Amino acid sequence: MGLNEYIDIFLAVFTGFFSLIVVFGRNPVVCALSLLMSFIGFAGIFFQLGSVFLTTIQVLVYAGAIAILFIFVLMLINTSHYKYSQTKKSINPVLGTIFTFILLGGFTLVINNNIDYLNVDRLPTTSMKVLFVDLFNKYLLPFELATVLILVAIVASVVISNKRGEK
Amino acid sequence: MQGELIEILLKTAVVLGVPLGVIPLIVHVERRGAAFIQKRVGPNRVGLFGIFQPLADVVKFLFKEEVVPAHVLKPLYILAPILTLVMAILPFAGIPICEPFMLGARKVYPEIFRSDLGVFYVFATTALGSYGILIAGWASNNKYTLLGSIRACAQMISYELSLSITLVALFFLYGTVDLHEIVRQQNASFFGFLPTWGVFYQPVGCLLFLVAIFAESNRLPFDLAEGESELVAGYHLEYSSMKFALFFMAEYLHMIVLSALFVLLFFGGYNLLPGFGLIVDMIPQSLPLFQFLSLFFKVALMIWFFVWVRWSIPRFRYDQLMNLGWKRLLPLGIANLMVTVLYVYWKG
Amino acid sequence: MSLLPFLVLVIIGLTLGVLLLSISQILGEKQKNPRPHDIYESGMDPVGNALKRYDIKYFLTGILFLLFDVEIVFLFPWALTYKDSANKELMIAEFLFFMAILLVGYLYVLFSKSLKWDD
Amino acid sequence: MMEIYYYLAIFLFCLGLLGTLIKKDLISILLCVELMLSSVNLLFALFSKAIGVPDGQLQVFFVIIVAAAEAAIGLSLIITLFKKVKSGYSEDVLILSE
Repeated sequence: MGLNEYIDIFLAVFTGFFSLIVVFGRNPVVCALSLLMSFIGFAGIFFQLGSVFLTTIQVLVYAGAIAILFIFVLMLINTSHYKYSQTKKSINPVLGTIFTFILLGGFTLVINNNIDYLNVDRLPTTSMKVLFVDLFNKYLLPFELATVLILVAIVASVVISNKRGEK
Repeated sequence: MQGELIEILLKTAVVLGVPLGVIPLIVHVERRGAAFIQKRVGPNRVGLFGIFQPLADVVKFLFKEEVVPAHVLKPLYILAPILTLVMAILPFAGIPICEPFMLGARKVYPEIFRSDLGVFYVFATTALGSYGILIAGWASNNKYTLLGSIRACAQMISYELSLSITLVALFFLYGTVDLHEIVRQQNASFFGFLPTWGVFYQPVGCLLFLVAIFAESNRLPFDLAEGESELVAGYHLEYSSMKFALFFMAEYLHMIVLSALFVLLFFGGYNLLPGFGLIVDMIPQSLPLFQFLSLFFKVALMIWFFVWVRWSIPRFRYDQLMNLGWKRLLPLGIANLMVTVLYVYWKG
Repeated sequence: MSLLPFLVLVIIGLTLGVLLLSISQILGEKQKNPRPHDIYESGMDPVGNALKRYDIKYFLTGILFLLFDVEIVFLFPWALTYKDSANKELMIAEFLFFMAILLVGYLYVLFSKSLKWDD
Repeated sequence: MMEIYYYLAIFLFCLGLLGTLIKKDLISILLCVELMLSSVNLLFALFSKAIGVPDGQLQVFFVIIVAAAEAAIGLSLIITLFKKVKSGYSEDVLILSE
């Protein structure tokens, strides 16, 4: 149990703890902030797995842009009346939890059966260059389609945000 | 494990200790600089030339009563200054102060957190800087702080775009992310006397980066978040004594890191200044020290430039500031990238 | 390439912050009868609830920042692999196609006049 | 050595699913969907390491892009919805006719 395992365990507990707060938190802003901390935890895990470029994207896009957007929205929406939102009965708490536990059991079974195959590290550290060469040779079309997707997202969000009526 | 820990603590003492020690000096330079520009004297009572005035301020901050207003969300209110300080300290881990030197048989890298991330690490941690401000504005539960923190954050993220576009152009030219490699490529010289600094390859990119640095660190003429005239004091309105001092410290640390990154990318980082080359030839062991001194000197010049601009340019209105960010700098960044790429492709 | 230095630095930052705050808490003298502190509204009494809504342009800035940030994150890998890429013509073709789409999105945002802050 | 991350990824995915089911206000549901997407990213990275092919990490790159677009449009919908319906609870939104 060298230093690396301790860091692995610490990152796993860190991310798990903050994800629990995201799901069971009361105040939505506290949930958004703990989601940010779990994104940073994910970035640490990607770094431990040796993929450096994923750490950068995770911090720049997830922790640096999406989480800010959530906190902006929660600040913009007057959340003072959210306090009593918890009293309203949620749609399907019991059914949901039972289904999730069944799913969790199924997944753990799958992982347990072939943990020895999965646990071997066949790709120590992928340098950025190897990853990118693939990105521009094998995955050229998805790369260009992703830009079209972002263009659609830009147009859609601008149109949705300021409806003509409000102009 | 112990050896590694000692090495990390030693590096942190140098790379982090020097900026933390220099902050009172920068505060003093700012006050004397402002006085010099406005033809008045500035603080000169405490100690020689008022050099101990900032220390007196620190003591004042320590002894002031820690007032926690009743209406704030207490846990987040206390967390905000600490989180801002941590986010301001993190980028220092990626800043190299000198060349990797040989210690006995081992090659020692000067930066605290050595990884393949390089510039990405410094850029990503500065991108996280706006969370402390958001939490502070939200936790203070006050209309003006909330508005101030949202405006500060909107300004910081708009200028982060032009910062990253200039970074793309730089990576295109340097082809690598490792800061040591970038500084090594800036060591050669055009026609004998002019060093091949990034600024000569990317003059427009350098200007863009400079403007984005001013906006990222909320310095005048972009400090609308703390605009005394409209917003009383912006996001750190409900904070007093040491909590306010932490925000103050974080802002200066943020400024130092960004100017260090600026110097490393555009002005040849820790390459020796002309004079130092002779001394290093005599004492070869002193190369890291003099490289650190030349980096320190260049960052000090940048800090003086911050102070100089602060007291000579009026503050932007908020719509001018955002229009500049979105409608002037971003197209300039895109055009700069296009020209660089097409020029290199056409030439090479 | 372990994460230890980063964690050590985070711990140092946290201890520095907490240390300074606790020293100030200890040294700073306590007010005998702390008056209830109102919201600081430069002297006037606080008006209305603090968390009233703000209009949409801050939110739109956040969205456009996210989407353009993703576009620029595309460019980082492209810029890093150009130097030692096999055929440069393909890379330049990709770049021009990408920039065309980026410019279409950006010009649309400009001409839709949704980014106006002169309120 | 890596099995703790496998169990973490599954746990977080089910946690996100649970959150999506039991949370009441729209933004928290979006938060939990983002959590599920992140845990899928983690699994992609783990499998790419286990199989030894770097393509898995490229999938994470594309999943992050889709998650960014989804978060952007989802939040603009919520903002517009919130202005119209004046509350963020998922039940009130069901009656979209008025």
